[in-house]
Amino acid sequence: MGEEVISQIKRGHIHKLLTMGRRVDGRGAEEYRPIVVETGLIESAQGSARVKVGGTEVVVGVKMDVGSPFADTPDRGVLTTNAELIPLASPTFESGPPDPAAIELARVIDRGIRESEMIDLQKLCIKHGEEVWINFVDIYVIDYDGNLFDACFYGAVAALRNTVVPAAEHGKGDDYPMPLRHFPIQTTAVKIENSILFDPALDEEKVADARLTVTTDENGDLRAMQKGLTGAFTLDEVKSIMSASLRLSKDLREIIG
Amino acid sequence: MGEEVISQIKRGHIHKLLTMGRRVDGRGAEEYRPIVVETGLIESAQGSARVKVGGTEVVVGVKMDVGSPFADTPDRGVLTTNAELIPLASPTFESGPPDPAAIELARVIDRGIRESEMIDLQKLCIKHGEEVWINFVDIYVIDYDGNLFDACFYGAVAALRNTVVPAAEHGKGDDYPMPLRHFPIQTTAVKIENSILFDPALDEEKVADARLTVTTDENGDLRAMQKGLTGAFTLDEVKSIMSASLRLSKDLREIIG
Amino acid sequence: MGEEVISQIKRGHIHKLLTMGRRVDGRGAEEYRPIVVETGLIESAQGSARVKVGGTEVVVGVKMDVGSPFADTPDRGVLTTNAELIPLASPTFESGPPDPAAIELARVIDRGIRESEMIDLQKLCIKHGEEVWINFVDIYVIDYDGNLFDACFYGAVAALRNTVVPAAEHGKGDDYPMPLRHFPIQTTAVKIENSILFDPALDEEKVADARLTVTTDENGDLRAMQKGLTGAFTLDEVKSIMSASLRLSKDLREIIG
Amino acid sequence: MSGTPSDIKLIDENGIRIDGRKVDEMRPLKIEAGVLKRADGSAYLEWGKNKVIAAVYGPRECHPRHMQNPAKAIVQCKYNMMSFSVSDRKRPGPDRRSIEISKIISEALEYVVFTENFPRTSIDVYIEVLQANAGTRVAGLTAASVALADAGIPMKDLVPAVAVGKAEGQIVLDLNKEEDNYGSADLPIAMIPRTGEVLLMQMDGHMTMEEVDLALGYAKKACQEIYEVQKDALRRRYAVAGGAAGDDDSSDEEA
Amino acid sequence: MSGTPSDIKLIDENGIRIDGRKVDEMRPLKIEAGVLKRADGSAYLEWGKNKVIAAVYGPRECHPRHMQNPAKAIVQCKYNMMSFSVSDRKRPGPDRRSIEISKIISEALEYVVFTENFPRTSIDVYIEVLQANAGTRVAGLTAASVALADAGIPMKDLVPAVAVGKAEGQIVLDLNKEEDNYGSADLPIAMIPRTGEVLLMQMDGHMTMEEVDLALGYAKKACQEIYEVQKDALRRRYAVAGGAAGDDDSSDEEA
Amino acid sequence: MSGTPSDIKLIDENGIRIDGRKVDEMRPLKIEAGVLKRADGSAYLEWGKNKVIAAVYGPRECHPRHMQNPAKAIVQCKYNMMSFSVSDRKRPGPDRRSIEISKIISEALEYVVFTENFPRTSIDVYIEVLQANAGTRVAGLTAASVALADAGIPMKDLVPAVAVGKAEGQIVLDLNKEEDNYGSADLPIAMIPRTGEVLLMQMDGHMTMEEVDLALGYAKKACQEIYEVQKDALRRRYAVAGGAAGDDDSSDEEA
Repeated sequence: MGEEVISQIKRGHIHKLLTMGRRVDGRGAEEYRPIVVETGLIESAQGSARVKVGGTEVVVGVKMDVGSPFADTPDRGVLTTNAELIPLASPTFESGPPDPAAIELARVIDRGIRESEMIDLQKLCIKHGEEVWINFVDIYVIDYDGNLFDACFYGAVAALRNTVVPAAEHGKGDDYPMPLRHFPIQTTAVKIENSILFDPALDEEKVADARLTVTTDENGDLRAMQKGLTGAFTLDEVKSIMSASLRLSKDLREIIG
Repeated sequence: MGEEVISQIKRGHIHKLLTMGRRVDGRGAEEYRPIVVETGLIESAQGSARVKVGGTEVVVGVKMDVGSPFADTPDRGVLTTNAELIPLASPTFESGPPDPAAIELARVIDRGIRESEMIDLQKLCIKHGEEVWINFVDIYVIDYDGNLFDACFYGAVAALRNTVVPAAEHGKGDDYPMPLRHFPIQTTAVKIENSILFDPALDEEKVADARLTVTTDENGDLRAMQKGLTGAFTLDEVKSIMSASLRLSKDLREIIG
Repeated sequence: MGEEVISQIKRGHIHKLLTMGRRVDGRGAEEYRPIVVETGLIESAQGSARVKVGGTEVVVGVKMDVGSPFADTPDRGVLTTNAELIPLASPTFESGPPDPAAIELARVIDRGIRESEMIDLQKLCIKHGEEVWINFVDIYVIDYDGNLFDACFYGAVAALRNTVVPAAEHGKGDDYPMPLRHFPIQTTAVKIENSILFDPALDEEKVADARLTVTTDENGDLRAMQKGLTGAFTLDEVKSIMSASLRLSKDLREIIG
Repeated sequence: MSGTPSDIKLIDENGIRIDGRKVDEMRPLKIEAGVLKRADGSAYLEWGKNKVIAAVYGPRECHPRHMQNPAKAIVQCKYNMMSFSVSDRKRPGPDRRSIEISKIISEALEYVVFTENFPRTSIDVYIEVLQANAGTRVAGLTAASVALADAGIPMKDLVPAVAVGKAEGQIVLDLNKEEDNYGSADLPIAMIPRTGEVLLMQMDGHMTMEEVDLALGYAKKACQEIYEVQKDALRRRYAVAGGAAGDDDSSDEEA
Repeated sequence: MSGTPSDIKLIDENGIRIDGRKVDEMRPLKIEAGVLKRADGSAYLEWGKNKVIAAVYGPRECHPRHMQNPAKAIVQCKYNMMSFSVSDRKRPGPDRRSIEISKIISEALEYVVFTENFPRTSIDVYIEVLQANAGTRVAGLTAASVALADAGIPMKDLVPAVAVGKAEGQIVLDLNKEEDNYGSADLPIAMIPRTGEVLLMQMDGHMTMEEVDLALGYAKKACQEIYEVQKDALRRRYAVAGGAAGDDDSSDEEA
Repeated sequence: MSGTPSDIKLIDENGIRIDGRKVDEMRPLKIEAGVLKRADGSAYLEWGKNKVIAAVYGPRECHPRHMQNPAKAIVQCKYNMMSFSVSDRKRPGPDRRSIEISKIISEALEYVVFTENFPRTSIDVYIEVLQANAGTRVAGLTAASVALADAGIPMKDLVPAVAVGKAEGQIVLDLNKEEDNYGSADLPIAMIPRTGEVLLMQMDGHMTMEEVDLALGYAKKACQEIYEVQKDALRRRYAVAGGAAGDDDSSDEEA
């Protein structure tokens, strides 16, 4: 109850500022917090990245192994994406298997990478129908201050771009860089009352009505979307967020790449 | 507490009627509620049935796949029976893995089918010790109004009688009907005070002291039994239920077949 | 709260006695309770033992099967140790998968056996890199009256010494006794205030500050140690417990062997 | 959207799809409300080869308790595919896909329920897919909002939903299984026709901005159609004996 | 009852079974009450090659709480086979078989306990099978009711139980492992000798109605025998120092 | 301590280890306190190739509730290896090894926290290993006690920890991965330098009593060194703007 009241007050404050075109931390509606990307920090992984988006921080490792392809894609490597919301990162995260929020998060990141055809999975086939490279993209959130969707996505993309296929140690020839076809960028916007803002900080996220995550490629095409939360967007809002996402993606691609 | 009192009152009412030879819904003691059987409704299954026994309704699908036999039965197909008491069917069913009641139910249905030798499992051997047909009989209860044991059994039997072995799609020759040897029928009776009645409706089931499920084949032989609940039967009651079950099985076999 | 108070009173009593050099049940500080060992009681196991240490009782069975070695030890049999704190043994044990206490217990027993090289795992290799003997040492506590660490260890050691490799039934030649290299003995001491005592009974265990388990071999060398509980030992205490353990191990080896 | 190259021609030279439909044509849709005895509300839906049952229980005590909201009801949907509803038997119990779908359907439904009327309670929605043939999440959501209405839960509006996508380079309405498997984009969406509000939306695959525009247009029109079928199901359910009962056969199929 | 054809001759031409028994003869049965220190009541049983321990705790607080009955105690039995009790190692933890057995044993025991004396509590019964050789569920139930009595739980009566079955076309009492594996029917049953009440009964296999009649007759007689062994175990347990203690060796074995 | 014979020469004829260290020399150790925003206290540690983060939350309400102690706080540590921290990917979630390590670290930390100040609460310590290279449990414990101090939890003292062991017949300080894999003994230990109290100790492998003596001597000296690095991390964390901040680079590496 007390918490509800505080939340209402915060919401009122955030909303009031937004009607004046301002955000709590002084950013513009489409402005991201500072993004810091460090790659290659985990020697035991084939690729890794540590990404900060404002106060949110994630560590991503890519492990590759040789395994069997799925029966319906005998000529392609396998991609598995997992997100762990470990209790180290937030007082609200609990131990245990991924909850629905973590599962949605991992699946959205996975679709963004998969549907954008970022990885050339066909080049990760070793022997048709028998041996392919299995990619485990494991995302650990270590500090949660809002907008996990984007922080995790940037972490995964940066780690994959940092990845070297460990062919030599598996007796499959020389190591080579992860074969990449596209460079997807994702943005996330939320709606609070009638305002739309990107890269929500934790306080904004807590009072948001609806969320829209949009993934585009370097050609400006759409690759994935996910609407979330219990609020609604109008079709116009959806379209305007898609356009803004495309605009923002150019700078973001510079930062992550 | 309130619930206990109501239960006692209901029990008194049901019992009083029974002493006058009547049941709450006007049936005779050995009379089943109307049974409706629909088969073949699920195209994605090799066999299927939707069975109503009064207000109780179940959907059963049979899926067949090629797999390995058990080591101790190298020349026989494999039968796996599962019952899901999904929360859609009743306010008292909960999400999650099968509870003891669902496990007992599935195992009783399984034994009724297995011990009656309904399926000719030896005809489901493809290659001795290597390849056999695996049968998954999956029972979903979608409306629970008493006597799940019989409704699920009739659903499973009807679905199996509807099943076509998908040999062609597995490159094992032409499709053929599920090889059947026997046609078991099961009945379930409960005891309330000193009255015995068959096909208990939900309200009767709730106040029942003891339950006896009896499976017989078309030759009048016994194939399986299961006594349940915390009450007791006398040996005479057991024998009289067995006889009544055999009497009832003829009509029931007509309806299910 | 009530329980806390009682615990404080018990602790006071136990401690007071200890300052006078006495234990609740009249034993000396380094004196074990009577140990009873019965072996070979389980015909369905390849080796078995039932061991009592005072009121604590455990049943251990060793099952052996043929399986694959671990990739990093292609020439060695596999040892798996499991401890079950079943609710039959104590009002404080609960159903369900092993809790941290049971896991620590099993791992300490396992290390004591493994690190002492009790079993000659290389003699349990059937075919290098392909087939080895898998040993399951399953420990069931059936009566819990303190000092599980030692009771379980003695049970495991006695069961292993009773084990016959079932080569004949797997078509691997004649049966032969489990190949053993060493005969480790383990002791467990606890600290209560400033007193050190071995083989703690349940009441002593409940008020203990720190626990030290020490495993030595027949040559007097150290093979494993585990400190537990939230108290501390001084280095001198550690060394003195190690020496006492070695002293005690001779008699214990007689009893267990 | 596995996009596996295939020999299947999803749309022929006359613009006709593999199941005989035009690109902007929906599969036949039938909904029946009030099909279960025990549930507070229920609906059975057939949409092409999809067969779905939805049931509603509540408002009732919220379990687990820590999820209770002192200010309003929560909507907890569980979407599930029966083991035999798909080609390869699915092991019973929730997988990651069904957990995600349950979450986004819960969120979409919560928007239309007057949750503040029932603080601390849960409104539980169960969706069971008996047979699956592409579009089960939108079929489930469409059925669920009818079941909510059948349960007498106060709602702003019904929630029709449909999937649009892309196959053979063209935008197509209401993907069938082959288009879902071999097409190049899928965009499930739930939209309230009256307000144009989007309550559920996902997209994966590859579309240009213009194609998304076209797809959203198709979706909007389809949601209006679906909405009529939903209303009709409820009308038939509540038809008074001597009244509108004759409607029954008139509008329960749409093609 | 896998009924696999086999070369094993379960009963010879003289009507003697593989372990030397006649068809209506039980395996040796020994029961000892009060074998564990911590449990409120306990019993150890050897029946042929079966070795079983049963322990009772309670009446005590009922967990989980939602299972509490405000009018009476509930009896919660957990039957478990130790991993090494069978030929192939059984992974620790409950499987579907043991969950079913636990349920029907709980139900049988609940009938004889005066549960209304202990509202809201649980009487917890643990059965551990150390070595299994056919008939462990009836062995467990037989041991459990002795453990309940040893715990001082007020009971209507003890619950003896036995399995009857069919092998080589004949009805046999107290199936051994070979008869259980290669015979054609199994009928475990618990019956109170005094009243003839049946508390547990299962059957699987193939029997005519007449054969069931015969089997039930064998079972009734055997339950009377088992009952005497149960009582004797309790008598020895509570024998006063200078009293009936001399009984100890007289009747603890039955063949 | 798998002790697999190997061609690797862990210590050369000059007494130099595979990574260039002498037998009684530690790997470089760096600790930084206060690295996370949300946690109440945190520390990042690099020790050789080990990379570890520790975070502390609390004192806060204790879950599960039945673990509450009415007289004091409990310390609940969860040690976890990230899936990519080791050569072969580790499936996320606790395994038996990490559960044991979590337990003994919890016990070691509980000794130094003034738990009686915070009855009924939990002090939750999370240790995440980003990269593992032998000695992660002592690295984690070393980082955790800095995180506890960073969280402002009242403590008797910091807890430095180190592993000593045996390789090529010699006692060596601070095992690296090769020595851990192919050496013959491992003895992780946590000791408060001021009092000489041992809070965590395990040993496995093969050592004579005399070798243990030597190993404990090495450990004692190393714990003193580690303790200084811990204190320094906290000093830098709390350095006032115009004060000791210049220290930052002076002592954060030890070799």
